[in-house]
Parts: sequence; C-alpha cells; structure tokens
Amino acid sequence: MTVTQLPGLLDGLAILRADFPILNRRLAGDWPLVYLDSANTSQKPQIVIDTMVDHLERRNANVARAMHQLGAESSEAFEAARDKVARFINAPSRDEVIFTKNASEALNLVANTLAWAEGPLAIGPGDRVVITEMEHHSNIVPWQLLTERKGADLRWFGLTDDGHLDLSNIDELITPATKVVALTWVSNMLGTINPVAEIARRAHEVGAIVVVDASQAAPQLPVDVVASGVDFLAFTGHKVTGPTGIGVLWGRTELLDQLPPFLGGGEMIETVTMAKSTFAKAPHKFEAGTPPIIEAIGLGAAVDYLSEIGLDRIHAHEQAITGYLLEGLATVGGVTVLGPRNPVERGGAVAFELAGVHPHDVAQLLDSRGVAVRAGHHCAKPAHLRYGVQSSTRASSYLYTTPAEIDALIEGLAFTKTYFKVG
Amino acid sequence: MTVTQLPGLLDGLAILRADFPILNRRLAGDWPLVYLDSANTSQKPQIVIDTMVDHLERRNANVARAMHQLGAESSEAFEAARDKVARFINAPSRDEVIFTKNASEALNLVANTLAWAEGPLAIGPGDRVVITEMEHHSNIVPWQLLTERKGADLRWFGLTDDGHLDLSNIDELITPATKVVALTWVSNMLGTINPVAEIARRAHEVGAIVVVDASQAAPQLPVDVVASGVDFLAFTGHKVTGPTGIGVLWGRTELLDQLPPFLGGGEMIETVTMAKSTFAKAPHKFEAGTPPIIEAIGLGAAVDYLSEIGLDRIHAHEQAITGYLLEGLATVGGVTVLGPRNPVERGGAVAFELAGVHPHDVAQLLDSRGVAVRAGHHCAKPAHLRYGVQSSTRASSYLYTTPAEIDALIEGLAFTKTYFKVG
Amino acid sequence: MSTDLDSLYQEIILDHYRSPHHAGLREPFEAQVHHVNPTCGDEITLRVHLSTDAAGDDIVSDVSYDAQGCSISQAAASVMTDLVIGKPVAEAMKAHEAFLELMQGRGSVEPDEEVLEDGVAFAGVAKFPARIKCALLGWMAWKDATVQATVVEHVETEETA
Amino acid sequence: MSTDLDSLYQEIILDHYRSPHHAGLREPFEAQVHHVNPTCGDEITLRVHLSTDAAGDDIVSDVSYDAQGCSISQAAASVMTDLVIGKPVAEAMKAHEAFLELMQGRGSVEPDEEVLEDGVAFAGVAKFPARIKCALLGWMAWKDATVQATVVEHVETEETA
Ligand SMILES: Cc1ncc(COP(=O)(O)O)c(C=O)c1O
Ligand SMILES: Cc1ncc(COP(=O)(O)O)c(C=O)c1O
Repeated sequence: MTVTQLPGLLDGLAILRADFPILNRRLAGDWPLVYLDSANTSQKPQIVIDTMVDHLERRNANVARAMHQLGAESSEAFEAARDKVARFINAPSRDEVIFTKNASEALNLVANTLAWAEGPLAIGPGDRVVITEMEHHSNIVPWQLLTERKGADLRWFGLTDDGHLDLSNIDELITPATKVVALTWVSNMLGTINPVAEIARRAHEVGAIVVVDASQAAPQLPVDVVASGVDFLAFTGHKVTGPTGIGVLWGRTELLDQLPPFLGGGEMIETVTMAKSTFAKAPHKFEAGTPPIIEAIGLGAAVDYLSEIGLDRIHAHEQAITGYLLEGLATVGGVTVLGPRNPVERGGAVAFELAGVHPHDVAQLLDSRGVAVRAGHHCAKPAHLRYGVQSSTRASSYLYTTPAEIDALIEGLAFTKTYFKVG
Repeated sequence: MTVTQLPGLLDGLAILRADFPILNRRLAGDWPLVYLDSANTSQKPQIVIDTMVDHLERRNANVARAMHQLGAESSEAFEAARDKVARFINAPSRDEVIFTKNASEALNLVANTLAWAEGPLAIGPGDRVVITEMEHHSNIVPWQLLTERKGADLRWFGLTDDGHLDLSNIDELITPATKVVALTWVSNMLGTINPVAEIARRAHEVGAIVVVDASQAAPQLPVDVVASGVDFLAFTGHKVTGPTGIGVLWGRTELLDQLPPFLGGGEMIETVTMAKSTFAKAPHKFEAGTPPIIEAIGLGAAVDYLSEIGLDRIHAHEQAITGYLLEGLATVGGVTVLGPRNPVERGGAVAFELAGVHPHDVAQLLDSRGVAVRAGHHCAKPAHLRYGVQSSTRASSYLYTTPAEIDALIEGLAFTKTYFKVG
Repeated sequence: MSTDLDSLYQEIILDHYRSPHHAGLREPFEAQVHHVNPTCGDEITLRVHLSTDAAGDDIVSDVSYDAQGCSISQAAASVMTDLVIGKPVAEAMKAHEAFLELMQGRGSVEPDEEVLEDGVAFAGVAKFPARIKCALLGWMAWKDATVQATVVEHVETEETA
Repeated sequence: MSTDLDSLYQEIILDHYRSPHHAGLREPFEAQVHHVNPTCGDEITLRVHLSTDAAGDDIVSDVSYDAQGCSISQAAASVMTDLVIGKPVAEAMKAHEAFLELMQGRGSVEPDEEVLEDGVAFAGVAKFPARIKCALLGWMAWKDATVQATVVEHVETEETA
C-alpha cells in the first residue's frame, strides 16, 4: 500500500532525509522513529548542528563588545545571521530583525513595550485589542495581561464550524477603538491558514497595529513581511530546523523607534550614568545582555537551508503529505478531523479525535510503534473548547516526512482501535 | 622567565586545557590563541559541546508537552539540568531554579514582576531601590526603568578609592523605605568580591529583598544561595563554560509565589480561556514558551564539569593566576590597575590603564600577537566614571589560563609601549 | 512491544477505566477542588467528605469526582477512591505516599499489595515518565481536598468548642 | 604581523593622533552634537558652522570638536576636519560617502587620493571590522550636525524671507 510518489512531494526525499541524523534513530522494540510532531519542534539538519559546533570549537567569543580576532569573527557570524533572517522574511532593513529567545518572548516584547508606551501607541481604558479564538496561548496571555493591566478591552474573532476565522462581525471588532490586532498566520491546532494580508488591510484602515504570529507559517510558507502588510511578525527558531533558545521579532522601523525599551542591560544602551540612561537604536534597543549567539548562528544556517530547498517547494510537499494524511485518516473509522478538510486551506498539522480512545492513549499506542505525535490541548485550550473537545491527537509533518510515515500512523491507529477494542 | 608552577594552580592544567578545543586555535600570523577575555565569555569544554550535539542528533524533541519517547528523553534531560543547577548553587528546591536566556533577563524578570506586583512586594512613590556604583549595566538599567516607572527612588553605594563598596553610609541607604537591594557579588570591571552575606543581613533587618548578580561569581567561587542569605540570585550560562542563550534566576519560593508572572504564553499557564488565565507554579510560571532546551542541557553539563574540578580549586587557580598577573603588570611601567591590588580580595578580571595608549590600541596590539583582551567600558560606565577613566583594558583569566599566557600578555604590553613610543 | 504496552495497560486499569468506581459528584462534602494537568488538559473536580469515628479520628467517608482524562488518570482516580473511602485519613495518607513512591520509583519499587490493592497495577506506569502525572492527578486532588477539609473541620471544632 | 599592524597604524594616522587638527570647541556654530560609540565608550562633541557663498551654496566654514577615543577615532576626526572645512557642503558630503565606502569595502576599495587626501591612510582600517566604527565616529557626528545646521539655516532663511 506504500505510495512513494505524490504530486508535490520533494524530489530526492531520501537524500534530504539523510541530512537529519535523528531520523536514523531506532526506538524501543527496534521501531524506526516516525516523527510526526514537527509543529511542536522540528528536527535539525547536520549543517545546522555543524555550524554551531564549528563556531563553539573555533570562533567562540562574545559579540559587539569583543574587538579581538575571535570577537570579530563571532560578531560577523552573528550579524550575518541577522542578514540571513532579514532575507528569509524579506525585511526592508536588517535593523528591523530583533533576536529573542523564542516566539513567545517576541510576542510579549510587543505587548510589554506597548504597556509602557507613551504617546500615540499608548493603550488605556476604552482602547481595544483584538485577537482570535484559534491563537496559541503565547498569543493570548500577553494580550490578556496587557489589557488587564491597562484597563483596555480584549475582544476576539470567533471560529466557524469548519475551522476558519469567523469574519462576519469584523466591522464590530475592528473599530477606531482597536489599537492592536494580533493573530496567527497558520493555526498550530486547526492548521488553518488565515487571510493575514486582508485582515491587516482592514486593521490599518482604523489605524490599528497588526501583530502576526508566524510560528507555524515560517517553517512551511514563503513569509514576506512587505507583501503581507503587517507591522510586527514573530517566529521561533526551533520550528524552522534551527536550535531552541532563539526567536525572531520583526517590526517596522517607525514603530520600533516609538516603543520604549523592553529589558534593560548591556548592549541595549547608548550611555549609562547612575541617574539616567539613554538607549541604542533597534535592533539593539530590544536585545539586552549577551544575545543567543550560537543560536542565532544556527538559525542563520537553518533559514539558509530552507531557502535553498525553497519555501514554495516545502509548502507543496506539506500540502501533498497533508492531503495524503487526510485521506488516510478518512479510511480509519471513528476519526474526526478538527479544522479544514481541504489541504489547500491548511498547513501540515492535523489534529483529530478517535472515538472511544483518549488522545493520551492514542499517542501512547502510536509511540509503542515508534510513531511520535502530540496529544493534549497543544497550547490552544480556547480553540479546543470552541469545538467541544478537551484534547486531541495531532500529527504534524515537515519537509522530511514521507508517505510511508503516514502509512505507519494510519496502521498505528488501526492497531490502537484493536487494542482498545473500539470500532 | 616562564613559570609553570604557582601555589594554587590547578593540577594537570595541560590535560585540562585539552578539554577545550578552541585553545588549539592559531590566529593571524600563526600566533597561538591566548584567551584572556573569559569574564566576557568563557570557552567551552568538549563535554558541553558533545552533550548538546548528542541531544540534537539523537533525542531532540520539545519538553513537557511531548509524551512520546523522544519527548520523554528530552524532558528528562532538561529537568535533570535543573537538578544539576540546583545542586550547583545549593538551592533548597529545584523548583526555585528558573531558566532565562541570560543573566540580564534574570535581573529584568525580578524588576519587571516587581513593577506589576501588588500587595507587600509592590513598589511605589517613597519606596527605594538601592544598587551600587560598580554594577554591570544589566543590574542598573532594570532598576532605573522600575523606579522611574513606579515613581520610586534609586540610590546607590559609592566606591572607595581602592575599589571597594563604600559602606560608610549604609544606615542612610538601607532604611525602612528600602524595598530592594541589588548588587553584584563580584565586579566584572574592578574584580572586587563584595560582602554579600553581610549586606543581605542588613537589608533583611529593614525587610528589603536582596537581589544578587552572580554572573562573575558563579564561574569562579562556590556559590551557596542558602549560606549567602540572599533572596534572588542571577547568573549566565556562557560565563560558566555553558552555551549562550541560557541564564538562571534562583529565587526563594515564598517570593516567587507572591510575584505575578513575567511573560505570558505556553508552559506558564494552568488553564486558559479567552477571558482569563490562571498560572502554573514556579518555575514554570516564569518560563513562557519553549524553553532553551539544548542550552539548559549544555549548562547542566557545564556546571557538572566545574563541580567535578571543584569550585574551591578553580577559585584557588584564579587567585594564583590573578596574583601572577598583578605582579606582571607591576613590572610594566605606566600601568595603573583599577580595583583592589590584593588578589585575595578579587576575582580573575583585571582592568588597567596603560599611560599614553588608548585601551583600543592596547587591545589591538595585543590581538596582533594572539592575545585576546577586552577594551572599553565593559558595560560598567558608572564605575569607569567614578575613577575618572573613560575606558580600560581588561585581562580576565579562567580555569584554563596558564602563567605562560600571562607572560604573553606582559610581553605584549612591552611591545605595545615600544610600538607607540611611550614610556 | 506489546509486553511493555501490556505492563502499562493492565487489565485492572482498563476495567476501572471502562467502569470507574465512585464516579460522580455527591453531597455532603467539606471540600471541593479542581485540578488540571496543565500539559495535556486532563481535569478532575473532586469532593471529600470526612467524619469522625468513636476514637475521634478523621475518617474518609466519601470521595466523589467528575474527571475528564485518559485511561490512566481515570483508572487511577477510581482505584484511589476504593483505597481511601472508609479508611482513617492517616491510613489513607499512607496509601497516598505508597502510591507516590511507586510512581517516582522509575519501575524499581516493588509495590505492597496489602497497602495498594488494585493500585499495584500501576507499577508499569512508573516506566512511562510522561504518564506519571496522569496517574497522580486524582491522588493529588484528593490530598489537597482532604487537607482543606481537615482544616475546615478543625476550625469548626474550635468554633463550637 | 607588524605589516598588518603597520597597515592599520599608518604614520599619517599616528601623526594626526598625536597632533589633531582643528581640535577644541569654537564659536560660532549652528549645530552641536554628541556622539558615542556604545561598544567602547568613545565620545565626540562636535560643532558645525556653515556660511553661504556668493553662489548661495552652503559652505563648511568651521568644524570644531572635543573627542575622547583611540588613535583611529581621533585621527579620523582630525583628517575629516581637514577634508571638509572650507568646502561646499555638497562636496564635503561626497568625501563622507567616499570614506564610508572605503570603510565598508572590507579592504577591497581603492581609495581616491584626490577626494580623500590623508583619508586614504585609513584603507587598512577596513580590514579590522572592530575598528571601523572608531574611524566613522567623527564623520557620523559631522554629518548629523551638518544636516541639523542646514535645517536651522533654511528655517532661518524662510523666517527672514
Ligand atoms: C557582573 C555581570 N552582570 C551581568 C552580566 C550580564 O550577563 P549576560 O550578558 O549574559 O546577560 C555580565 C556579563 O556580561 C556581568 O559581568
Ligand atoms: C502558533 C504558535 N505560536 C507560538 C508558539 C510559541 O513558540 P515558542 O514556544 O517557541 O515560544 C507556537 C509553538 O509552540 C505556535 O505553534
């Protein structure tokens, strides 16, 4: 039953898989690893690991402040990573690329600096922040904290039964009182791809700032900050084949200039006296302390790796695999997929329920056969609540996923049903 | 003139140096690397690099939320790193160890959550935060931002001419109005070791919270959070032979429980609805988003590496090298050392001036001979101003530093004087 | 593989999962708690009713609950109620400790059937670190509620004394 | 090694460092700026005085400064004043661009002695990335001050017009 060719599948998939050492891993019972948890974190190609090791073993030094040869090499590699990331998202200026520790910090950076902002960006009573019901907790909690602390209102777009944003009341949500619209580009639970450019256009009509969580988009779609028309965009290194400990916030210069600093410390200052400090310009203004140097360098190698393959091709691969996965799930009785059924409307993360078996138990049974999926609320409790489920099982593919791995998942689900005597 | 034995020097230094691959690096002109910039960032032993690579190549997965075998291995390694760090600083509970991205974030975490705290920890007009004139910018700017934003007062301990804290007006500084006393354990510029336990005792008499910046202490002294009697303690991974992208905040449970969350997002919640969220207990409450997993694991390997050698022995080594360095500098005409002259009163970072040559130029000349030092204000502008200097040259040793490397520095300074025709 | 799986999903566990004992929320109760496993979202609402026996010792008269969760968490709650209901609080706490020890023993602790009864079936869970929290959810809720109920009781006793 | 060092520390640079031209702060001036190299703390306070020539073009009449910094930053400021004082602003800006291009060229740009005069001595600096900011400190301050002075002048012109 194994399919090896599907339209859109990456050419030379077997060779590409050899770039990822972990894919050779054998698990308990000598099952080969079938890693279907890439929306949680992606695996790393050798080039990313080697780039970091080479730096650690030959060039390690602090950046900016170190003027010696190692310091110059380290600074150059670190700042080159900023250039690579800027190219990856088509940022008009490299100085708009801020390194954070993850996507969560990037989103909090915007919410926290808005909390302390004065002037036109200040947020207070009567002002409104609009999010959506399909956000990851990292794009909900910062806005709850901001609006609670500043006495502003938090509103949100609801969801349609088929897993899309319900835009029917957009005119009631996006009004002149709306200061910020924060939404995800691709849902990590429903897989839905949102019409970010269209919503940004509407938000800009009322003068709101648009913050986009691209944590699930950046790994699998071409992300262009100019074409999307957004104001801030966040993503996380570990989901784009880069290391943990690094995230990215991109923001438009005019806005970055208006925001107060985020954290205070080394590197983000212009000058310091005991009584008063002045601050550097972006990106340094928002990067207090020693940055994640090795991690930025690893991320630079990662985005170059993805760009070399081509985000268009990766997107096509994800859609092919997702289509195949949705077809496979349809053959297993008792499976209900959450989110759009059409692979073209979605990314490569598919959450589902299996009637009569709790997601933990599904994941456990799959794991006993080497198939790694995620079970739980996937940091999207409100979206689960919206669909009346407490948790779900999520299979998420990536550029290294093969149709045979999807087959292993589907076989595992059949085994699960037998084991638990359901269906 | 080369000395190979000094009392206190680590046994088997040559073998220990073999743990650090970068020490084989040869620089321009085929000069061997003489790395005297360890207070800026330390070099990494092979075991730290290999531990991270092994994890990336064999076990990489997200933590906590992933229930599959890789997820379990990853969570176990990550949480074991927390245990290792807890042991390293003698924390009463592993749940008091919070992973941040660096020391700067750790210090900002305390200042920022105090800014939003309600109840007894709240800070407002009439309240006072006390710091010192020898702080790193990362322990100045967060307190400036806090006190400015909350209308509180910022005060500080001055410095004596010989580089110590001036404690003569301690009763005027530490009063019932004092809510926080934040100070460095070891100065990164003057090298001074401060009487942290004594100051903590005085601060506690008036009910103030004591925040200690152990960024320079943790690499080279036994750090015991219980014996020192402090309330919060911060340090940074990259200075203790660990990777960048990871720092540590330790805090007493009673205080962590009273503080509001820092950043909002995945992992730090208990439950989330669109309208309202509740939060997990420490440490997770303060760790929003995917943590620096690989970095924590690397840090765990690093603190184990240091502990195996023994912090007492490392401290003795640093004092032996620093003593030898101070003697050497005394032989170079025109050198003025900033900070205590007695190696017993200080850590292994020695900042100095060379009459007639700007620190940049000193560093450049040394670099041309492979000797890496730092030149500038070392993120301690106020302390430089206090001693009437705009910048200085800093040589900082670590456990891998040999007396021969100090000789290379001293010879380099003689060469610098000749080149610039001074002295 | 199935051996490992079978050591996790013992028949006893699956039985409790399919027909949990003492399920549902009942009156009277002195304390009610709501516990969540933040990682996966499993939830339990649990009530404890205590009474005092002739010797003046606290007795667990009833434990009732409403739980959403996986087989392991549901079965553990069911087994727990069997173990604690009708026992003196002190003895029930011992069972709690024994169960905790079993879970944290990474598979190296030999469970005492005298103390844990059906709970011994969970020995295999200890080898699955990700599932330990599932098995403990109900127990932790019970302990929390019991502590609260004991405080309430003693305050009431003092007040009426 | 000394060859590389000597390419950085050209005699011309050391001469300017030892006896900087046009140093000190003078009147009159239309704009004063203070620039800092945040990495190392080098500082410069710089004043620009502009005047208008017969053709109505802005001329750099004077540039005066007080600088603290390394040999490279001090010498670069000194050379800069030689290059811009007395020149039309437009021409001085060309010199600024040429110097910037030289610094950012990583050692691959052949400097034009006609335009840069003593500034050609800084060609070696481009190979030392950490020192490029030193060489640019004075030039950036001058550009900033000149832009400010030009605005002031034009506002004044408009006001008196
Ligand atoms: C005393 C001191 N505090 C704080 C820091 C900040 O550490 P990091 O840059 O890793 O946040 C440093 C080092 O840069 C330091 O030496
Ligand atoms: C849509 C979305 N937003 C935000 C995040 C948070 O990313 P991180 O945990 O790296 O901060 C994630 C992943 O966890 C995500 O899927």
